[in-house]
Amino acid sequence: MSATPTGPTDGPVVDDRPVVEATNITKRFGSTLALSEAGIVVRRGETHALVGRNGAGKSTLVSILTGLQAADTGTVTFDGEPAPPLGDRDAWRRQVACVYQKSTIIPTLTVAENLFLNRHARGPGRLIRWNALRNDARELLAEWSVDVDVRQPASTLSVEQRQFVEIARALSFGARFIILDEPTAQLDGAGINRLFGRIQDLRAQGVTFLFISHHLQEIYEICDQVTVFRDARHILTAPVAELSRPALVAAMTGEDVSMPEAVHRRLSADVPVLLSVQDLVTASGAELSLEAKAGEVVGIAGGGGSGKVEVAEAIVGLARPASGTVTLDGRVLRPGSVPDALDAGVGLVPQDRHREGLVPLLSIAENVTMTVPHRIGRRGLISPARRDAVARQSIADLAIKASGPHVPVSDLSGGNQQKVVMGRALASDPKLLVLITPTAGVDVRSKQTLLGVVDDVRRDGTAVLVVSDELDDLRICDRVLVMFQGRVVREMAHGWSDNDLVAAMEGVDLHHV
Amino acid sequence: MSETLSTTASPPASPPPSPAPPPQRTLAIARLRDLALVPAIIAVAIVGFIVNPVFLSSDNIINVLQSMSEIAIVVLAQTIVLITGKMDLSLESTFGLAPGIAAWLIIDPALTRGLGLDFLPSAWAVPVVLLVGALVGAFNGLLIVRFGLNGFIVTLGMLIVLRGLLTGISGGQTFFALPESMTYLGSTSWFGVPASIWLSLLLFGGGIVVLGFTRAGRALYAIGGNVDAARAAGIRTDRVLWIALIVASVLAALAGLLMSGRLAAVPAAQGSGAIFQVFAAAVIGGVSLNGGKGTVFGAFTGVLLLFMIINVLTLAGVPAQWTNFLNGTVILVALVVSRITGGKAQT
Amino acid sequence: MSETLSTTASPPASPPPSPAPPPQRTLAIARLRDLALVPAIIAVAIVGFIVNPVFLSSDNIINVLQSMSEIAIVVLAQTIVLITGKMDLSLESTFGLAPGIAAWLIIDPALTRGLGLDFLPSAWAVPVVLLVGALVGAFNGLLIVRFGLNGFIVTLGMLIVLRGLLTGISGGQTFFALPESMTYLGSTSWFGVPASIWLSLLLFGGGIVVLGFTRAGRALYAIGGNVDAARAAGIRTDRVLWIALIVASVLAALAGLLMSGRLAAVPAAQGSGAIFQVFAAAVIGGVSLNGGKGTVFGAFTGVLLLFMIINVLTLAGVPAQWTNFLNGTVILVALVVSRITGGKAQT
Amino acid sequence: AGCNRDSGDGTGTGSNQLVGVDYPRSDTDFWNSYIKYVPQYAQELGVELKTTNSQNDIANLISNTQTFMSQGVKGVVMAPQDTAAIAPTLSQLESRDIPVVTIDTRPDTGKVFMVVRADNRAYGTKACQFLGTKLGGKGKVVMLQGGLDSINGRDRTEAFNECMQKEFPEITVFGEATDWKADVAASKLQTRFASDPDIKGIYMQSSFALSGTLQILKQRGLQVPPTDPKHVFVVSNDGIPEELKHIGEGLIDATVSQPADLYAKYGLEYVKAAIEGKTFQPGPTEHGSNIIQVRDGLLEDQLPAPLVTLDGAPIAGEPTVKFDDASLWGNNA
Ligand SMILES: Nc1ncnc2c1ncn2[C@@H]1O[C@H](COP(=O)(O)OP(=O)(O)OP(=O)(O)O)[C@@H](O)[C@H]1O
Ligand SMILES: Nc1ncnc2c1ncn2[C@@H]1O[C@H](COP(=O)(O)OP(=O)(O)OP(=O)(O)O)[C@@H](O)[C@H]1O
Ligand SMILES: [Mg+2]
Ligand SMILES: [Mg+2]
Repeated sequence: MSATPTGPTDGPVVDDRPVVEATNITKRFGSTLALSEAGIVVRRGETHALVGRNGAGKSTLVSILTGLQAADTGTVTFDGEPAPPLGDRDAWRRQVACVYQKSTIIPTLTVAENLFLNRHARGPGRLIRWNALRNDARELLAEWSVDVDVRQPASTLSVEQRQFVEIARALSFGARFIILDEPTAQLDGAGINRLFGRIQDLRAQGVTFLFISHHLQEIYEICDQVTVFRDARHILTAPVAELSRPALVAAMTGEDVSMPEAVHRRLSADVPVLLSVQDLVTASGAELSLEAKAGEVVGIAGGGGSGKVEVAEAIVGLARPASGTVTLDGRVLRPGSVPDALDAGVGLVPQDRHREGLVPLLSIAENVTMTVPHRIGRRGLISPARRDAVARQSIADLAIKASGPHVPVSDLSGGNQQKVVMGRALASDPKLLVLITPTAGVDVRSKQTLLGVVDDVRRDGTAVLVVSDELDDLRICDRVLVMFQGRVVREMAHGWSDNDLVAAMEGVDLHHV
Repeated sequence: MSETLSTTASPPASPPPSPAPPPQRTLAIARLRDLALVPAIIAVAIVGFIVNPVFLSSDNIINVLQSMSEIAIVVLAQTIVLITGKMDLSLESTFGLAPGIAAWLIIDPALTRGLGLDFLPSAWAVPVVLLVGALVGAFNGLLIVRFGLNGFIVTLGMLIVLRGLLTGISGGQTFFALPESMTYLGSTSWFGVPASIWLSLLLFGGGIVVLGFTRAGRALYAIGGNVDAARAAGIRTDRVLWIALIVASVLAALAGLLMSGRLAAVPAAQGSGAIFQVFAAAVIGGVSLNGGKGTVFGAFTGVLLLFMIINVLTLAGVPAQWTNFLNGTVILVALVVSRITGGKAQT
Repeated sequence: MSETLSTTASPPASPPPSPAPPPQRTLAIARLRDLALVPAIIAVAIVGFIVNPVFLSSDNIINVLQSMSEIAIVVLAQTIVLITGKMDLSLESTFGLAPGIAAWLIIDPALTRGLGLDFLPSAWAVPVVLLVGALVGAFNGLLIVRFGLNGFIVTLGMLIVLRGLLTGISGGQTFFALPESMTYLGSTSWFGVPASIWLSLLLFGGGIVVLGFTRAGRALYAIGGNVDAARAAGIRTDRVLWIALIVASVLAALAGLLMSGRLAAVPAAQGSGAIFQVFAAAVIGGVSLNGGKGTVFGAFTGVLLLFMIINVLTLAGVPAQWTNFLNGTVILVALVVSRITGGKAQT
Repeated sequence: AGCNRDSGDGTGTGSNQLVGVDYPRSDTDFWNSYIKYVPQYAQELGVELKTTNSQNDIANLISNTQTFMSQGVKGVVMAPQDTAAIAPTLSQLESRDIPVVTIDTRPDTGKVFMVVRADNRAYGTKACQFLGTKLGGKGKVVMLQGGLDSINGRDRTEAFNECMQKEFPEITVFGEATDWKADVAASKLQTRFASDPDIKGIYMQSSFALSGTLQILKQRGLQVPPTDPKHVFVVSNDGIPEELKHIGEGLIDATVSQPADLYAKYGLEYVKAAIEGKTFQPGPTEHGSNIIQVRDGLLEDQLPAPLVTLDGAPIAGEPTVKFDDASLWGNNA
């Protein structure tokens, strides 16, 4: 994601009374300890960052601070007053507005109604005035330059538009305290800039923010204070300015991780071409041709709506392309057939792990081995012992935090779930690994592990496609194809500058102006 | 969520390559979906008229409306529950049990070979009917909302239990010699049209307003669409669900009262098997079994279509042994057709 | 990734930071959930013995097993469908229709007051039964998998249509004078125990192996748990769903054949209303209506518990008019109890 | 062939006379009356009872019979609603030497000690005679049938139709299947009235449709005395007290009284006799009925099921019973 420099502004006056104070919060989910004696103090007017690795308990704290869940023990106070009872949702909403990590859009309702859910404009007889409501909705979205018909169902929105509807709604309450749980994970660079602009405006008016993100540069960009959680505990709270980036990462991970710039290994010229995509055209018209050699890592970058995900899905058979061929190691893949792609040696990390990556009720072992039934049994019969062995291997290789292969995936934290998806892709020893936004919502440390794995498999001669708009993901690539509106507009060799790539993704060619 | 190229939010610099359908059209279609069954209803009316001109006589139209009025109210009740994403199979048993309990408490055993308790004066009939409905709904709510049990299986169990309760108190017999207070609504006419028709139209009108134009009604849709989101938006989801279940049971009880009034009796099997028709009508009318989708008006067109077809089949004198087959086929065909015209799966 | 089986130890580099519960316990709990009903079954056995010592006589045990054998097979069929996240209400009609059609095609009208066509030799009986099952399943698959219609409503429609079809071809009468080929399986005994008991146990055993230890079986769970993920993992979801629906219908048809063999007849109402029991048994046995959860063994304990309770109620001589009420109550109580002991909602 | 012999000679074996009675269903007025009478007569006859209820499901009946056998009953009384599917059970009981008496229905195959039933075909014929006579042999009548899967219902339908065709060919019959559901019957009747307002007669095959029919007649202003040309003649079937009362009030015109009490009484008497080793021959009985041999080894005691009318005047030469006659079970309930 982009880091367009808006620069931290001179923060407004911070007074001493905490807007919210949570102390000694403990929360268990079954056997999982999500929060252990953790706490946070957010002072009026500040923009407070909350960081921590996946599963550190951030979102759990958010749900406690917004009254969605009760803590097992511990207290929450707003302006020194005890928090309202859980049932009194209106009282909670007067205290705090929130953009949750999980979507709270109701897909079957119109965009307008989603924006004014449970606070519809009403007229005589307390009946809803739909016209007024739609007008309000139009105005609200215009402020965010989201150009959609507010009368269409929210299910028709793109991921990014949905995120803006969520943000617009949360910010329109007029609340003085707003929590944003990973609001930028679904936005592209331009979107993030719009959001940060608004945050700056509101904090100038004295609005307090609690901001959660895995993108540390964003923390440095807009936050005053930072609180770090690790393993369900509060680790430290400090002014952002006083905490160096390595120190922050160390606090999050509990170890002194230096983040070495991956040493880039040149590809030797005589390696054979492994993947060849010719004149691929997707159902909605995005086009791509490319060749990748064994051991080569090719990035496909692009903003929202650039078509990068579509072409990737067409390559692996998740979507049927309109035309074009994909050849892997001399074998032409059957269009639109995942089984054929798998058989040919494709490994896939799909875009949305919740939707396509995981079967939450099944165990890690079953999820990891789902694509490789032949490896764990014979003639259709499965050997549980072999399956568990494969799974243990994945757990070890990817450092998945779980007590064993039998843990249901639904019990894992987001980052660990993403690692399971990666494990599933790798289980077949693929010749081609296609990673679509592989590190979305993943913490720094896990990101490192995941990208490290990519480096390992390329060494074994696997070609890798990284489809992403995250600069960190793309940095490991030998070259990056930048897509814009369905076409490849630039190809950049390893060693590109961030600004160039961001500009290309946004359709601006800095070199040709 | 795949990133489509058609999103309108891409930078204004250049228009997206593949144009999205114009918003007006999308909207018009959404509105039209409510009227999706109107052509089918007109077609059936024409076929009916050809089969037997009596079909469009005012006598027969009133007959169709009256015979559908009670089930229509149950369809309204089921629609409310379905929109919240639950289902209530036990409505068919409540439909019989509520008037059954009222009759049991009120009628005089001397007149009816020992059936009944003569325990309450007859003025209590209507309150008792509604109260039984409310209690059943509350109990369903207890198991579904509080204990978190699956609605399908809970109400399936309740369907059996409530029917068994009615068989138990009546000994399987039919309650008759009902007091005037129980038969009035189901048998009287206002302005030449049976009161039960007025009542069902009134309830549907109310349903349209409440579900379309009040916050409480919209809360039902929100809950059915995404219960966590609804909770986050400040909707007391548990309470709303509970109320929806109670209202639905009360409506079913009221419908049962109308039916008992029309028959001047409460058979132990009153409503037995009706839930199939109720679901079929609601779903044909566009109500989603997954919650959050469908309108009261659509449900009304569904039940109207179904009863018109049954009436045409009766008038056509279809051989008795094939009526059920034809009924079922008609339901299936209606489903497939509404799938094709609606352009989207009826889910 | 290496394929060695010996890598059970995680690399020493990065042990998981926070101690998780010991794996043995999690596993043990998961296994125990399968046995959740065993204490209840033992309790009912003891109560039954106290009510009437006959309960534990081998005669009565065989009676219970035999009377549950056919429904148990339908429960197995429903379990397969439920695990994929669909449901098939029409199984109860297939249960009657499949042997009905075979009888219709085979039996001699001269022997049976004009019922039947005498169209096929009697050796075709079993193939025809299974074929009808397969066709019904394939048609359900067409509407659900291909047309994307909602499974609940499609199979509800099919329930009515198939029952109507049986009523249509039989004129509502019972097919009798069945050929030996149709009655053999349902009426013979092997080693002193009715063949239908052996068969149902065999099928359950097969179900346990297939669903627990084969690719195809695990694919059902993956589809029920998350169909998109299953597709992305290379599982041919449509095909598997289709096969599951067909297998379920074939099992129901086979169960119907056993029942007809036991009755030496096919009543037009065979299986009518049985689907309630089938769902209750599966859900009590821990199968989730939302798909992806539940085991064949659990389903078996569910149906066993249900039939044991019914047998105890019969032995206890419960007054006729209250049997249904008690049956329903037992189902509800079993649900609530399995919710409490299971610690998690039966969803 | 006497069957109402004193039960005196059976007292010594009283505790040995364990009889299993399976009730076919408990959701109809008629069968509930039967259920009420059975224990009453059992006590009178000194037999010990085990009862079950098969709820109109043949599979239940079979497993209930198994239960009887494990409980060691000496004789079984049942009313198999499915006359074909009961055969294997009967042969099983026969192999254990347990005598069976069936009530209301006659098994298609297999041996039973005695069938106690009224002639359902006679019901249909009687209703047809009554309506045909009263309508003067022309006009339109509606027949509210029961469920198609019911043999008794079918017998009534067939007999009614045959009789109408043969004896009153100018009468048009609209047969409506109702699944024994009162609401279905009501709306089908209403539809018929809408299409043919000149309907002059209604035959309902069971009292289940009674109240609904009367409501419709009232709504249409057709509840007028028989002397009025607008009168619609209504014949019901069952003989429950409500029907008798309505006949007295002139709301309906006739019903067929099914002998619920006699079913219970003679069912138990015959099974007791069988346990005691008695046998019966075809011929008239002491209680005014006829035992006939239906086929080899199958005797049937055909109990009288009189047509009940307001005045008790004969119809088509057949005697009828006045509605307040003390011999009707509905007047003693
Ligand atoms: N409803 C729940 N049921 C069971 N466990 C839960 C639930 N919600 C959270 N957890 C567990 O609690 C822990 C903390 O989760 P939480 O969502 O708060 O993490 P997070 O810090 O927000 O992580 P991420 O950065 O991935 O969003 C995780 O181990 C998670 O698996
Ligand atoms: N739902 C009902 N309400 C009232 N009376 C009924 C009902 N069903 C049946 N009867 C009456 O009970 C009497 C005997 O019942 P029975 O159950 O034997 O009828 P049937 O014709 O055998 O139907 P089935 O075979 O479906 O049980 C019949 O004369 C019928 O009039
Ligand atoms: Mg989180
Ligand atoms: Mg009968």
